[in-house]
Amino acid sequence: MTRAELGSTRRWVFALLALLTAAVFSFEARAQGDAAAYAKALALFSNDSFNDTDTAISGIAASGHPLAAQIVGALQDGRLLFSAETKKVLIKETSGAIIDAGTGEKLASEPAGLSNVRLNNRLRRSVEAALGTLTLMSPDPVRRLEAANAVFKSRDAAALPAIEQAIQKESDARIKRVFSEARAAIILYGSTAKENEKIEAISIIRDRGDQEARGLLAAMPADQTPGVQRAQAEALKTIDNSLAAWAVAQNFWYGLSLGSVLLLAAIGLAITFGVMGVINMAHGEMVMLGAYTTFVVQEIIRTSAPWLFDYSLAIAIPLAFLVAALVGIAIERGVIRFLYGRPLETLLATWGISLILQQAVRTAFGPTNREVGAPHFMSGATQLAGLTITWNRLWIIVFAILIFGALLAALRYTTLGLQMRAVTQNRRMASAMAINTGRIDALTFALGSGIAGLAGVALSQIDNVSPNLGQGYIIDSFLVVVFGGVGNLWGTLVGALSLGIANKFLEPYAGAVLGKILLLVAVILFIQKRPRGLFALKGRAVEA
Amino acid sequence: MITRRLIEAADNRGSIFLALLAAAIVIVPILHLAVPPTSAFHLGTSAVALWGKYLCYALLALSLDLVWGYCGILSLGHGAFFALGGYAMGMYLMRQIGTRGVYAHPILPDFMVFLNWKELPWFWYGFDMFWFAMLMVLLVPGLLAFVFGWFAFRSRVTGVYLSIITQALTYALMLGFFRNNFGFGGNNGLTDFKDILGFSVQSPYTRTVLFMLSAFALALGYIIARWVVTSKAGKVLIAVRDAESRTRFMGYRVENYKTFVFTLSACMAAVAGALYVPQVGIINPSEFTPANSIEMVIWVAVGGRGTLVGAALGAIIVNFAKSTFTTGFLAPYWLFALGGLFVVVTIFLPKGILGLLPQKSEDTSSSGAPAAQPAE
Amino acid sequence: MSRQFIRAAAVASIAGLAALPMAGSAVAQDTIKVGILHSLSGTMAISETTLKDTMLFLIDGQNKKGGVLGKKLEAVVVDPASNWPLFAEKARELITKEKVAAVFGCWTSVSRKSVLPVFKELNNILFYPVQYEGEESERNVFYTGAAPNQQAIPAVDYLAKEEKVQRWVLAGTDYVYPRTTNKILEAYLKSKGVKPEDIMINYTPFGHSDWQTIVADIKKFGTAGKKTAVVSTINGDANVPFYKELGNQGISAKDIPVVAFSVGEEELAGIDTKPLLGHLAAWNYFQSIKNPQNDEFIKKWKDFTKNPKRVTNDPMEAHVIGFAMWVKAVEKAKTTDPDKVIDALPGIEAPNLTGGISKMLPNHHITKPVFIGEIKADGQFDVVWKTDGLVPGDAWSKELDGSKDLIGDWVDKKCGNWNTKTNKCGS
Amino acid sequence: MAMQERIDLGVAKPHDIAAASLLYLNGVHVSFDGFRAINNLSLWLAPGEMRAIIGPNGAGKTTMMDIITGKTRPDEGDVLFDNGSIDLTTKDEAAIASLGIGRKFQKPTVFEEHTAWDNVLLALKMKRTVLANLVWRSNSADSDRIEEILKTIGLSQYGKRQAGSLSHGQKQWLEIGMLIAQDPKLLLVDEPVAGMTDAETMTTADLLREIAQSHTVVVVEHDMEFVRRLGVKVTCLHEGSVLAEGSLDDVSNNERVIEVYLGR
Repeated sequence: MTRAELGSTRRWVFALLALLTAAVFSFEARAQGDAAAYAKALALFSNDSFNDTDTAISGIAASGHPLAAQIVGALQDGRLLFSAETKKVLIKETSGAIIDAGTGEKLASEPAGLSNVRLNNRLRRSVEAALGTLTLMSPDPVRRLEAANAVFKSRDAAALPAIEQAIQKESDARIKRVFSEARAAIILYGSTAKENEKIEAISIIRDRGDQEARGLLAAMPADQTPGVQRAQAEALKTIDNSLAAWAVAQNFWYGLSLGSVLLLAAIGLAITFGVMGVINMAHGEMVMLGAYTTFVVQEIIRTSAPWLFDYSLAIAIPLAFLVAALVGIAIERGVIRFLYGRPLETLLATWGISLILQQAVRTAFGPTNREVGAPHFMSGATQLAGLTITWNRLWIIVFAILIFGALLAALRYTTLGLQMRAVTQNRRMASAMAINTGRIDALTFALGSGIAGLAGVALSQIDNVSPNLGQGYIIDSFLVVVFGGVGNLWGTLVGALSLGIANKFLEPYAGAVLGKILLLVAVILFIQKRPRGLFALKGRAVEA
Repeated sequence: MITRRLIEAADNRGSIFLALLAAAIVIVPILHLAVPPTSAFHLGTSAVALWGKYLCYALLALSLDLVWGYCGILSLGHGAFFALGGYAMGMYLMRQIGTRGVYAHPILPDFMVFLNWKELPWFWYGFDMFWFAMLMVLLVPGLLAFVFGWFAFRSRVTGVYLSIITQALTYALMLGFFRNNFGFGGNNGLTDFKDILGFSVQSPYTRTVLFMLSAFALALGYIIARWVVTSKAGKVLIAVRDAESRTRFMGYRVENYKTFVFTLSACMAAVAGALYVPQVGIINPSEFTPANSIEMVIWVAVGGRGTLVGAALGAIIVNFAKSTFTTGFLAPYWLFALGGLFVVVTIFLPKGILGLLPQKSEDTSSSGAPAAQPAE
Repeated sequence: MSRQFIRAAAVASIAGLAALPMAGSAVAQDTIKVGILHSLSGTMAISETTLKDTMLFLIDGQNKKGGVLGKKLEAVVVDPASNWPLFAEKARELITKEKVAAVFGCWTSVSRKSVLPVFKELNNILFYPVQYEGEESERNVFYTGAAPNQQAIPAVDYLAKEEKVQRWVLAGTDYVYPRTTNKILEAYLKSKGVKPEDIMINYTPFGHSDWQTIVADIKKFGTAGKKTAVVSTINGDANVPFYKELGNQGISAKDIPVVAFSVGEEELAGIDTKPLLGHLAAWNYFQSIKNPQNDEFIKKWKDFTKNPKRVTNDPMEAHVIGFAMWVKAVEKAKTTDPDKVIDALPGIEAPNLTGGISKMLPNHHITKPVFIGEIKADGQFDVVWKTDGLVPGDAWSKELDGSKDLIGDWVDKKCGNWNTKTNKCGS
Repeated sequence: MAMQERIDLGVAKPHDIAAASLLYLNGVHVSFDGFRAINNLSLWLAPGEMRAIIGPNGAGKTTMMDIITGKTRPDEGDVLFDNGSIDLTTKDEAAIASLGIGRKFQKPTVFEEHTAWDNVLLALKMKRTVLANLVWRSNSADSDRIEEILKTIGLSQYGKRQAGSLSHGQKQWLEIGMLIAQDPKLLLVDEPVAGMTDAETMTTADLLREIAQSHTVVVVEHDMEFVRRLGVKVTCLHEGSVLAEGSLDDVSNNERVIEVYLGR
């Protein structure tokens, strides 16, 4: 070692020492400063200004204060309170206890004159980002996953050390992957990372492969090295290809789901119209009654037994069937039975009934929409590879298939089903065999109406519950039944699904309105070609 | 002798009907224009406009009765022909506005300027000429009915199936006309008309003339319909209604008869629509709603299906009731009444109001036979 | 035949003459009649029934204060049944048969367009309480709802400033109001430097219920890296399935906020608001706005309807303002004669329910404050932004080529479409 | 013997037979949802011939008529008319009727709301186009012809009665009258005497025999007495194909026919 070198080393040591001292000093200063900053940030909450609240959130998050996570969490849940007079900020715990956010002390009682710290969307995002950084190490895996996603979205460079630490510690592979995706996102949007780091980050994001990954890549800052740009372009192409393939599957799913809705709406009609030959224009109103039954059930549950809410639909299902079936019996016995063999008169009379039912519901429940909530298992969506499957749609498809199967089985294996088929095929003969045809007519109609009621339960989950609910489905239902072939349940199934899928594949090209028009025209033309639908009965019986 | 008597009875009814129309054509102008407004005998604008509208509806019902009552074709899409006729007239009236529109564009109607359209779509050409518009009033709905009927009747779509696809037709048209891109003013339709053939549509004289024209068109429509149904072709139509395949086995091309009567009926409906528009001052896609078309059927059923006069009467009665019922404390109950009417008429009055009228003694005495059931 | 014809004609004439006295004019009354022209049945009953109740409530309140010009007010309710030609017929009936002094009514643009010729011909007054597409200024109509510049443009400004939105989905039901509003917004956004590829416009039919594809498209559009928002002019019934689908596909207000112009307290009463939290609406009034007038109004309204859950909304407030203005104008003119009242109305001021004073402008629109509210869990709105003062309503949009030179001025120019370039009325 | 003839058919050139027949069916198949209603049916009729078709229920009698009149399309096989010159499978009902094939249905189908007179008028051989019927005016030639037909079927005094008010037998006769009015080359008569009294049955048989003098007639009937009275060649159908053919006595003594009718 030369002198010079020695000198320089000494200088280094001094420098290092100085640095250390400065660091220690600054650490202390920061601790003090932090406390001051924390108090200052906290006070901002009481200004009831969105901008101040935003500053406060980042201040609190950066403070490293032990209460920080709790404060931000409370803010997210609307449990952060402030007093406009004393400028004090308080946390209301989920247990109801009140904590002074400044001191962390528990208060004996809730002071008067408190109001919530208000949020808007921008602040909600800030809260989410802050909370993400703060809860990366949470023992709860669900919280960790949420945190990782929040960081992925916020791409907050300050979270990088925390997330790297979190990746080291994480044992759950799935969460770990999201962590590394979040890290990749931060790297890509930061300016400090090296080219190879960025290219690796791109490949991580590319493997995620969803719409958000694409968005993230597409919107990367422009000042990248050529290598990164190339990787970016390739990754985008890969994602686009896979997304396009999934889009077809997704479209198919949408079509299936629309088809199942059509099936639900039409299947009751397949009984009353298809099997009995009754043109029931009040069919849509049976659907509406089912939906209103669901509403009433939920209303009762809300007021008297809120814990039952998740079962409200299960409770509504038999009731809706019953209500619609009873109204159906009343209609059949009161009106339709006088009109057998005069289908067009039936059409008019049932149209009249539909007007009466609509206005009756409007008088009883008011003209406005009624709120029917979704039980939690029917809210939200799940990701199945590249497919987004919304739970309510999935349940509706399942429900439609179950009803279809049950109906098929009922017609085939029960005595009622047997008698029903006997009566519809040869009324006089059935009557001669001591089948009470009047009773069977009423029961058949009740079955068709009841199923419409069931459809109402399902439709209440995706559509308005209003007096006009049924009107929207009546024309579509008739078209489905006629298209599928009257008197054939399988025809109704195939008809509903194919119309649903065709509609969804037309929609991206022609738009929702034109797509629907094209489909209507296609069905009209199809009926010209095959007047008796897809699965037409042939032979002498048809003309009789 | 029964046939002749039946015809005579109908003739009797028909001549009363025509006489009433003739009387209306003479009296209404006098009461509206000549009698001073202060007089108790003065007929107000609102009454003239209202009755003009009723007469248009009556013509529409008549056209529906021609296909349903006499040929068994229950069209649930007749509103489409009515509305198309109305649109053709509306397009003429729009072109007549000229620079008096709010944007004062010499050619484009307001709603096009409003949506930044630069030039007139091709299908609006010619509608500034009255004769062309009138031609289109007949041609467009007539052609649509012809093409639709040609396909539907040739492939033997009958009964309920036909009703459902006619409904789908008007539904598709409704969706189309609701689209603003379609070039017919979208949901707002065509409105704010100024002149017809140089006369202000709001002047009492124009209103009177329109009323007289409506009455005249109804009378003419009745005469044509009556001529058709009493001809041998009319007998074929009834034969088709009652036993379609039998008629076919006798060598009649049923599809031609159906297409003919359907097209004729559509043209009549279109004329009704064309007269309706200047009197109510608006045409918009809600005229295409299937519910509207179904309501028309009940007018016919109320008055008496297969009687022509009854259909016209039914239209006037139901619409008069609607006007009355929708004012004042009865307003919330109008739909109950209308719905009830549907049920009651179909169950208890299969022959409509005309069926309630006492038959002449000579008719009842000689026809010992049980009345035939109305068939589909 | 001919004898029958003549006989029948004679009978008919007699019958016609006999029926005539019924058509005679109504006898003068010592009350002032006010027409209420709102659908009570059909598809629009869902929105309009409340406005009928509001008018009955207001007239009742005025009568308790002693009526107008010493006379009691009498409400005449008709049901145009969501049928547009019937609107015109009922308007005519109200004016000629019932001899009403003014009419409060209509919701949809088409109903207003349908009655317009009737009001012009018979020279009466219509107060129209609903936000609409603008592009109209008629002598006989007073527009107390928002014009696009009183709702749409402030909302977009808010999103751009407060939420830093750079990419826009303009989704609407396919009719004139959304079409025009979106045209105006598109022009406005482009003038603010938004690129065409950052604007997506989508139209759906009335009552559209299957939103899967469109919501997925919005999601796709919204994840391109730029902050995205949806400006919704989706009409009434289609909203519930739209919001449900948004919620289910996991689009929260944090990711892609939706600002709606036709969703108010009344509409939210029929929706499960949990998934809607944070989505926005732009109105000139919210029930949740705290001030003494509003509190008193809400309390009286609930008493009047005997329903403690009954909500209030923006078009109701428009009727409140319009009715107050009409009463003041009648008192100023000392008559209910429509011509005099029409001349008296511009310049009349009336307090609105949000603490300001609205003024009737010469173009027959009024000044209003604009509020942006976020949907809360209880179906009410939390006001997150408002304009500094009151915004005067523009009859003609400054953003559209066809109308940028037009103004409405019924005081000086006596013209609804005065062209400021040519200084002429109507061209 | 029936077997004999079928073999003959196999040997003879179908073309020649067709050329000599007014109606010629060869190897016709029809099935409904897998059920073979007509199974290799072959049958031919000489011009001027009257033929009775018998067979148990479900033998395919009515389906055969449906095929001839164009109501049902055969899955395969030839259906030729007028000496083999016209392929009926390519024509629809109205066209076939215009060619001169008239049909009376099993269930009497008259236009119930029309008078008996009008029923015959509608059937009367004249132009069937819309225009011609719109402008048609009643004339003495047509009236005379209608009167004549009404007289033939014994309904002269019922001309102004609504067809719906006629008795069952009268409706059957009216329908036969309508057939006569059409003046077809070939008449297909499906169970003309079902539900008739014995006296009416015999009258009907005489009526048909009279018609057969100037027309080719195919009669489907269950009533053996009636068939005997007609005294014409009989074809027995079973399961969609010809079981036996010949005089009534031959056919009714045929073992297989007995087997089919009586069962085993």
